[in-house]
Amino acid sequence: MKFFTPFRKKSPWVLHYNAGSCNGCDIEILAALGPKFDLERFGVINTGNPKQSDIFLVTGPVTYRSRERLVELYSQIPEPKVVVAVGSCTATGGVFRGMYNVEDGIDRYIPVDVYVPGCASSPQLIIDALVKGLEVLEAKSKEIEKPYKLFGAIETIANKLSRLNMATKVGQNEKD
Amino acid sequence: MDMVLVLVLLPIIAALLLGLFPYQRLQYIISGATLALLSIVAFSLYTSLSDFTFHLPHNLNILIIVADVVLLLFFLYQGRKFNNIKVMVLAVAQLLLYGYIESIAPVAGRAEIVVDELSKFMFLIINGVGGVIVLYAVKYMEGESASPFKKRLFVGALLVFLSVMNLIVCANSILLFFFLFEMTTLASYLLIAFRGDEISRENALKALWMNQIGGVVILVGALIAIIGFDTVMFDTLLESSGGVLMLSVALLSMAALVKGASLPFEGWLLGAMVAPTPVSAMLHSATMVKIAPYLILKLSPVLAATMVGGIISLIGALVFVAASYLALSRSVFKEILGYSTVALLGLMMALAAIGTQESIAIAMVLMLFHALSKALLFLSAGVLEKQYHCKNIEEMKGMVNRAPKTVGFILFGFVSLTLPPFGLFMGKLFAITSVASLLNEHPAYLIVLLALIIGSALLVLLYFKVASALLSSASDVVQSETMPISAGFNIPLVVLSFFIVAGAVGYIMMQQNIFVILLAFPMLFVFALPSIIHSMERYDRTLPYQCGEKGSFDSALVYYEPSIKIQRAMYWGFGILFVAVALVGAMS
Amino acid sequence: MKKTIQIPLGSQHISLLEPIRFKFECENEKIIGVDADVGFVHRGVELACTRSFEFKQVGYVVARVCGLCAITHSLSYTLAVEKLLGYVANDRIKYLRMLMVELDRIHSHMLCLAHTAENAGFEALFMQIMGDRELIMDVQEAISGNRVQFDYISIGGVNRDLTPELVALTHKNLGLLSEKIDALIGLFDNNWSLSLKYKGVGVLSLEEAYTYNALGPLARAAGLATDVRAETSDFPYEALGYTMILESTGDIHARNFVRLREIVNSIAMCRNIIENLPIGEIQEKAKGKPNGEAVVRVEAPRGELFYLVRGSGQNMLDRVRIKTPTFSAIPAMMEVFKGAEYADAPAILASFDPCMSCTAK
Amino acid sequence: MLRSLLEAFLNLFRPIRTHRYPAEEIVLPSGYRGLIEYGIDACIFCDKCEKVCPPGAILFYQNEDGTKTYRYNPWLCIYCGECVRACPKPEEALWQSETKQLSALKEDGANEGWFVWEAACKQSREAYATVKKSAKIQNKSEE
Amino acid sequence: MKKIETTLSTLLRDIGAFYIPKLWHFLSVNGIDLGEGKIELQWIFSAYGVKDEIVIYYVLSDYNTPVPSLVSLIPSAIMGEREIVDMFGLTVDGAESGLYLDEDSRTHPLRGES
Amino acid sequence: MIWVWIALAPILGGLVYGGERVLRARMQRRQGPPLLQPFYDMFKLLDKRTLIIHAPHALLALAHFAVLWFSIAAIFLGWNLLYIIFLHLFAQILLILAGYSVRSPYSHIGSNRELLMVVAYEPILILVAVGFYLVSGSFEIAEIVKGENYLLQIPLLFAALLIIVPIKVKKSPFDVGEAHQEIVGGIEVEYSGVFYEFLYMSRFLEYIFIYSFVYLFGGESHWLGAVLVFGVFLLVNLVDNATARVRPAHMLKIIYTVAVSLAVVNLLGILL
Repeated sequence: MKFFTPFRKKSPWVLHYNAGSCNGCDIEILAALGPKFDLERFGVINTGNPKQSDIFLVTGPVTYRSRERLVELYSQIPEPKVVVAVGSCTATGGVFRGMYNVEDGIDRYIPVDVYVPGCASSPQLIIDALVKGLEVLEAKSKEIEKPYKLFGAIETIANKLSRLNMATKVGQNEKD
Repeated sequence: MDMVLVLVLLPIIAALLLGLFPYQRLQYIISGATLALLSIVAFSLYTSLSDFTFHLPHNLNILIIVADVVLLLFFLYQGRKFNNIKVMVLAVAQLLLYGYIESIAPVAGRAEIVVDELSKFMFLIINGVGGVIVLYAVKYMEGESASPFKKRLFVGALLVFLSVMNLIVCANSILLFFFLFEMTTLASYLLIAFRGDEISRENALKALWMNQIGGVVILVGALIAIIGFDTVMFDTLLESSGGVLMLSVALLSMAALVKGASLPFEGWLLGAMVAPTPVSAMLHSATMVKIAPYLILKLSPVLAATMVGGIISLIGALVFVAASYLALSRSVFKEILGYSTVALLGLMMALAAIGTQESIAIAMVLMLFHALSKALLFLSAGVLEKQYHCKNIEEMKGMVNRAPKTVGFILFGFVSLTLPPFGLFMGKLFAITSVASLLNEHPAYLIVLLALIIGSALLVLLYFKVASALLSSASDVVQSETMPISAGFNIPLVVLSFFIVAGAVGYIMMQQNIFVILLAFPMLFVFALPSIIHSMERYDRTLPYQCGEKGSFDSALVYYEPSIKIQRAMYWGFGILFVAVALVGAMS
Repeated sequence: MKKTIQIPLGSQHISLLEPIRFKFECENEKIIGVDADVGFVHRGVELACTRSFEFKQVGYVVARVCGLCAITHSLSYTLAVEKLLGYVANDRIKYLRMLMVELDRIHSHMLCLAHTAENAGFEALFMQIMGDRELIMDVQEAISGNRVQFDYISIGGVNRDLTPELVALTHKNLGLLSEKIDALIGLFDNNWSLSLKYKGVGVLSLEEAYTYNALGPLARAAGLATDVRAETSDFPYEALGYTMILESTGDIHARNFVRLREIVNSIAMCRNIIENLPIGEIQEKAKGKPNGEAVVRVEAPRGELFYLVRGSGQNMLDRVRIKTPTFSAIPAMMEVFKGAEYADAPAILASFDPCMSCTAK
Repeated sequence: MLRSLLEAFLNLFRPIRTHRYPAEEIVLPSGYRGLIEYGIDACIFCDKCEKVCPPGAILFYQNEDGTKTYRYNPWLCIYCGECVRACPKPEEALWQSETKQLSALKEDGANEGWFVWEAACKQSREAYATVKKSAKIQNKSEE
Repeated sequence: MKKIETTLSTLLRDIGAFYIPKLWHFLSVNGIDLGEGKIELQWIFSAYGVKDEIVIYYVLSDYNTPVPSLVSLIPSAIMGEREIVDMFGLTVDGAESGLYLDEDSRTHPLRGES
Repeated sequence: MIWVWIALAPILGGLVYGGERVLRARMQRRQGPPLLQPFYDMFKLLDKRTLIIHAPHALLALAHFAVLWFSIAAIFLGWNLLYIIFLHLFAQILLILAGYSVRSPYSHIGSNRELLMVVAYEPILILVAVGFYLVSGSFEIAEIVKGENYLLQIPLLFAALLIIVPIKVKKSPFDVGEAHQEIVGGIEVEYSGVFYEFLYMSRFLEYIFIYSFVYLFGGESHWLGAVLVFGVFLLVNLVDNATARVRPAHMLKIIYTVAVSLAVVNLLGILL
């Protein structure tokens, strides 16, 4: 509905996942929630729960073990949603690019909307990215967005659209 | 008069018929017809207004005496056979007392049988609920591993038991009451031991000796009544005053405490849960234990506003809290139900002992609805046990997917025990109101009030803890296999549910209270359910949040185990209170 | 009949900054068994240091092992390589390096305190500490040019000098901070709800600390006197007023107090450093290629950080072995969880100040 | 406890600590390690910055005429400043500015585009090397 | 820093003779691949309260020889042992693989030229 | 008129909640969200695609909200206090069942804790009701608001009520049922979109519910009631910002020792 769309911008709830970062960006996200930068004035709540989140803040260059969780969490966020890759290594792999247990950026697995540079990314950059992400969020539709890899079929059982096992087991259905 | 005879004799005839004709179909017909007839008679009795009394023929009295002695000798024999000293000692004590009393008992004064309001009300409970349980028992016993004759004997015994119960609630003579009391003891002893294994026998003996304590105190009470007032009739006793009246009444109410399995005597009732489910339902929740509040109600004109009455209502209220609390640490479904029975019996006795007009009415309402709801729950538990082989609530997790109907009945049972607009909820609500209205005159009832409040909170916790186990399911997209449940199991449950709803509607109509009717409003929600569930189809289904991890995590229930120290203190406390009843009775 | 509840904590959980997966076996809410998976952040830094990067770059790579104690990582690596090169830094470089390490310790400890408070459900305290922490973040940003990853230390010296304005800023902010820390000490000691939540919870006894080789604040809270600053002679800590902080009870409260008092100590040391800063070059040429094997221990905020570097006279190193404090502390952590309440688990976890990206490298 | 209560109450009357960031710019300290900037006029194409960069955020595309094109990915850069320290002509050819980095949207190809560039640069060098080699061989054979 | 060479068979005895929990802090188990199937294993200890006192016991071994576990002596050694199981593919009794690497990811990254 | 108030109850509660978020931010020296933030959240939740676990789970949240609103209506209409408390209990039980009906660890623990909370505050609410009965002679709210001097006659009951207010509004030190850092919100963890909206709004109604109990202590003086509500609101938020979350066991212990004994002492004082 048209009437409700502007309110997406005013209440972005955030889910944070560390997919193998050095936790530099994570403490900066924490600092951004702190009193100096106070993300709550934009209506941000760190819900910690994918089902009630709009913005998925990911840090870290997806390690082999965390990719499945990443996709699982991504698929549990209801649309419309925005993925923000916080930090250089999240966006492109950064200094970890090419290491054996690392997947060079989260956009190998899930569609990323905003790439935030910085090692480590500072609270200001995170706020900038959020503001940018909110514009993306407002423009989005409620269609289902799928991850790229590790993705199982969306089944329909007895007329119910089922997202169970959207992230399939490791090794199956992996394209590359 | 004829109607009472029907109530007493019909079950016996039905039992005989069942014994004679070993056809399955016929059993259903007979038990169904008995149920229908009994409930109709009981209901018409209830609506007929006049009280009436009659004397037993003298020959019958002698027969009863003989039967009584034989019964006590049988107990003695059982004690000897299984080498149980408690049973033997108590049996001998009863024999001696009974012999002495019969030798000095006054020749009949008033009528031995008195049918008053209370008795009619009890008829309603006994025949309505008991009949359904008999119907259920026929189906239940099919799956039991016993000889066909023994099975028929079992159903027959239940029917005979019904007639005993019908008689006990209109017995006016203490000695007749004693005889029937011991008959129920015998019935529970035999039926608990039905399966014949080690645990059954042990629990049966436990039930026997505990109930015999009740017998002893009745006899002592009767002895005192004879010595003090030269009567063995309840009505004469209750009309008299002064002297040792209170002691006699106190002793009789102690018998009620024993029969009502209040702490520290709850052991026998919980042990009885090893018996086949119809036994548990019939004896230990729906009908037999109702003797306890019945007896207190009968005595309530004397008990009201006395020290003895106060202490009994104190015991009842404390039992209400303690049993609810103990139930929280259990995991066997029937045991939990047993504890909640103990708790609610405590509540009924507490209200009955308060003895105001209002509290008596509430106690009676509680009795009726508790019998219905508990029977429903027990029978459903039996279905789960028979069809799905799960006794433990841990095994019942997610049962709603496997046995939706039965779980539906259980949930309905819980709802009827806790939520508006059903009788038990109203009962508790009005109980609080009525106790609160007494506070200004008797501040000591504050303890009862507190116990009531805390106990009902704990009971709610208990029921919904169990309900939670049944309800927990991962997703409705994953279909699980359901097992068809035969009509033999379902019909009794439907009948009981109908009774509950009808009772609730009738009760609300009787109240004439706009608020009570409006309270039923949230229940209307249920009718909108199907269409709303249908509209749920369009939402996406997803899996629970588990921190991104795959696989499922065990989620068990929470247990609140009181420490051994607290439990021991509790038992000692209740033991002392139990003795205190007699002491207070002797003093006043 | 099974009466235990399995509760997952992680890999994504709101109380966690980093992915670690616990699976608690609980009776009611009492934890009776713990299963942990700590390998979510494994990126393969040890291999990359010897295959993909030259020894001069490795200093920046190992800093990205951990964002919180990045400075100690690059410091210990640099020290090890300098040992192999046979180079000894002058006093000014040593002092500047120590200053950054101590500032980093302050901010790391404050973050840990804030996080522990947050996980104990005390949001206001979290906000208070995070607000106070910005003082130290400003100093760090001004000195190094970045808030978290300082990239301050390089082989042969440090990358930036301390200008008089920076000295003034540091002085001012440290002064403000030390008042705030005093107030915090009072708050942590006297708040009734915090004492319910912290005192006697998550106890690591002295015996256990010895058995499980606990280190850092975890060990010092239990009364085990171990601190690399006192056990190595790479830096003149004693001259700058270092004292070892010891508590005895080993619970969350004691760990918080060790951290608070270490902050006080670190502030004093920082002041001493900027007051007594020697004069000298900040960057000297360290020539040659690393050859041989060197071992370095540095006290990171979480305890002892151990580096073993082996080179064979080439641009690429043969082996960089990183042993981080949390890696050693995990067996002790597992032990502490047993018998605690699940309600306390996030607070206990935060009070260990675990660093998973260190652990898994 | 009472102290905390009092503090919380007094906080109501104290000034708030929050910077209204997007509305009011926060002044970055001098020496903030921002974007790496490049001056093509001063560059001597020594490739030192490319070699020392830990993540490989600087690439030079080898043009066929022998010149090189500078490529820089701010979303890969870790802002360590090593390239600037390695540069023979710092402040002219390569310097670290104090401007804040900017976040990118999907269209900017922060990662996917860079994969293309990496491949292209590698290929261009190889192609150039073979061209040179063949030229050398040609030269030799001509001689 | 003191380096003491020992053998795998006498390792437990050697360390047991010298390790006292109250005096020595066990740092880590460390492996260094020397190429050609050879590996140097190190057990590193430091002394509490003494300056610069580090003792390294080291063993020259190969990939196939099972390594004795120190867990009976030092419970916290389990982490280091699990790490070398993962990173070098050695066998240590009582230590499972899977600390860092999944079964289907690349095996034993620190081993030789794998 | 009264029906308008009933219809507006969620909005009223939303304003209280929004005010509380601003107040909390100020107490932590932050700027905080705008006052209307709860409504922005509400509208946004309506705009989300909804994911559910299974139909009964979603439905129970709906039922919880409906019954809760009904109990609020009962308060405004001046019904019997005991009915209202039990209606509210019914609403809570629907919520607890909802939490149990999914096989999710956090939801289960949340439900367990919620049950403990119900067991903790329910007796106090009933005792407060009994206190009102003893003083005013009626359980009907319509009668109770005609009385006066409640604060003088049952001050300790007011104190007991004060202790349980943080439980109802889910504030430190008794926010164990929500406990975001431990169980990620407890029961609400599995809800999303429209159905989370109902739980989110039922929080607003809880504010109305518990603060109307506080308001009753004002008796016939509406000013006193308003002042009391504001005072309690401020105090609860101050305590929220000065305490950590205690364990569920501690909570039960505190309620059952301190609050119950306060209430009982007060009742005995009236009776004797």
